[in-house]
Amino acid sequence: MSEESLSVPKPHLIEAILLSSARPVGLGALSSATGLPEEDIRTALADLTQRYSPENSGIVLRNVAGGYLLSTNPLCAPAVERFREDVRPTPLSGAAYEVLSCTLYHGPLTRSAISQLRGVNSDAVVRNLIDRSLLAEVGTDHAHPGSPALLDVTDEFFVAAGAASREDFPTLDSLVGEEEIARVRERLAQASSETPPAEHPPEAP
Amino acid sequence: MSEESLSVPKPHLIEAILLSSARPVGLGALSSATGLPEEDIRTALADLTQRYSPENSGIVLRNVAGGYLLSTNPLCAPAVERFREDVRPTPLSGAAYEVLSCTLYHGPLTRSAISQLRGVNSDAVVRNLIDRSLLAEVGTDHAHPGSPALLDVTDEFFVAAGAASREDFPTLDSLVGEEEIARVRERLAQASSETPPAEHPPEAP
Amino acid sequence: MTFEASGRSLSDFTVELDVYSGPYEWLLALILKEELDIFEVPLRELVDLYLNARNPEAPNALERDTDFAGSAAALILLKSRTLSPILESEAEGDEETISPEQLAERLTEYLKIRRGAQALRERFAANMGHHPTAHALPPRPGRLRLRPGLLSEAARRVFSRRLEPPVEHLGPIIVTLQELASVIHAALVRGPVSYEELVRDMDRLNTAVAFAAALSLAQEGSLRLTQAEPLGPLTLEPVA
Repeated sequence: MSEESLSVPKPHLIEAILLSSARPVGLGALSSATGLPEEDIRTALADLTQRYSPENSGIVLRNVAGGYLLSTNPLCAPAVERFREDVRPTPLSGAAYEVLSCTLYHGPLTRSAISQLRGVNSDAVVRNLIDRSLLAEVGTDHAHPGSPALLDVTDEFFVAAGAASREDFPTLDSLVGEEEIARVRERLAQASSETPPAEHPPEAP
Repeated sequence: MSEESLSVPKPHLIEAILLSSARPVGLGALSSATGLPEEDIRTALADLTQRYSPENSGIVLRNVAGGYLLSTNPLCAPAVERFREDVRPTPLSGAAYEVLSCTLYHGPLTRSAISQLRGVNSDAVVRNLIDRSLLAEVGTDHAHPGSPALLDVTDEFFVAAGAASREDFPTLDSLVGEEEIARVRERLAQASSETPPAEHPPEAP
Repeated sequence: MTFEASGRSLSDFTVELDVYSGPYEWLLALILKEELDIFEVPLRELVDLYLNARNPEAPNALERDTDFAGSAAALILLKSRTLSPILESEAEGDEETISPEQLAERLTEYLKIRRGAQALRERFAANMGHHPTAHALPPRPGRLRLRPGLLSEAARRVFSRRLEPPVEHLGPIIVTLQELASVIHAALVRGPVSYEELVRDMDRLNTAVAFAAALSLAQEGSLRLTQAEPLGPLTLEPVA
């Protein structure tokens, strides 16, 4: 049993995991993440179902698709919808723009090719962009060990950029010199000939 | 007043909205989405702060970056991170914290002002902090030749620091005691009396 | 000149020298700001102090060694540059004169910034375990606007970035400092190294500065240069 599960009340651990998951979480996954036997998880979930019932809370715990999921109480839907209407989308970070531009000009690409192009591990940024529907997995790179997924920009991306297609963006050679383009090609060739590079310098200032 | 706010307890509406936002939500936004006066929102938030306190729940309500945000309780972090198979972002370097400290206490300011305060060129560190969305360009310093960009800390910074606003940090003057300042002066006086005047550029022998 | 390449693993290393006593990092700051004369800093003594304080068992021993070697290399280079003013001809005219009062002022300011940084580090660590809700609603489709200008800017940035550490802004000498750090580190840790071997993959500038640094180190007594015959191979040996 892990250390923290000794001191933290069991339902707390489960609440926290459920908050951090947008998808239903099964008993097995809850048990392995918390280090608690499924029996304990069941008991804790019974507590939580009470706490997060439609009568008691604006957040409800539902048992769906073989797992447990927190979601908003349907009674609160109008307020949530109004909130969604008002809210301004979070602007993208500089790193996110870089990943998008890599994919726009050289996509479809694997995650490791993106990291290779940027020179830093970009997996977290990629995940965020997938969550925001600006990138999507469009296939697999069978030439590579492990057949990693290939990513490309989405229709949502073109809409957000106010563009109809790739042709609407400035060409690569209008942005950087020949020498740079050659270097980038080389890097990409390297990325596809090598096994996925794990040795990227971490992205730390 | 909107329909649902008649039947649904006020804290429930706020809970539901907070569940659906990964960014802190301000009083104004909560008020406009729920149709409730800010006074009521404040009361409801006080209830919720109790309900979602680190002692009572695996989900905590934080007042950060000028708004309210639901997050996992740090005590549950090991279980959450095991579940998400997350790699924690690379920790920031000492240099990065210094740049953030300069910007927090003296910002908005230009890159060269940061470098001047620290005594070393800080451009690379600044770029990384912008990539990590902890710093952002917020304007230009027209008083200076070339109108350099002005940098300031971002909402993400306040969230990462768990601070509601600048007022949440100790003042600069409280960080170093009078005796310490006196000691610096003493050391310098010593150094300048024991060494040939350091004001002159070093001369080659 | 910069010590940016060094981490902050040496934050608890303090030194007691005639000209200065206090945190090593402050000493570096003082020298950088040319507020302490590099000639007044006995580099050899500094190396001895470090070696005495060194704890090879510490979990970050390697990082500390590398940081120290990096900053010591920088100091040596600085000293050698100061010795040969031909390399640096701009040291005249706009040199700022600073009164001890102003100096104290600036250092106090810097100390505050550092304390602020330490406090920030603690706050960030304490808040690290907060993960936000994953149930955020995506904004309505079409609400997000990407700025095409920023996309082009990002493309320019990525595709013209060299994969080496980004040091363009530091000037060519800095590359050398990082190389020097490892050069000196290797010399200190692994025993004798031939100069030819050290500089095999370096360009002319790096080779030249590495040579200057080796000479300077030898002059300091931190290493020995041996050459069996005139124009023969040159070997760098650590001093026992």
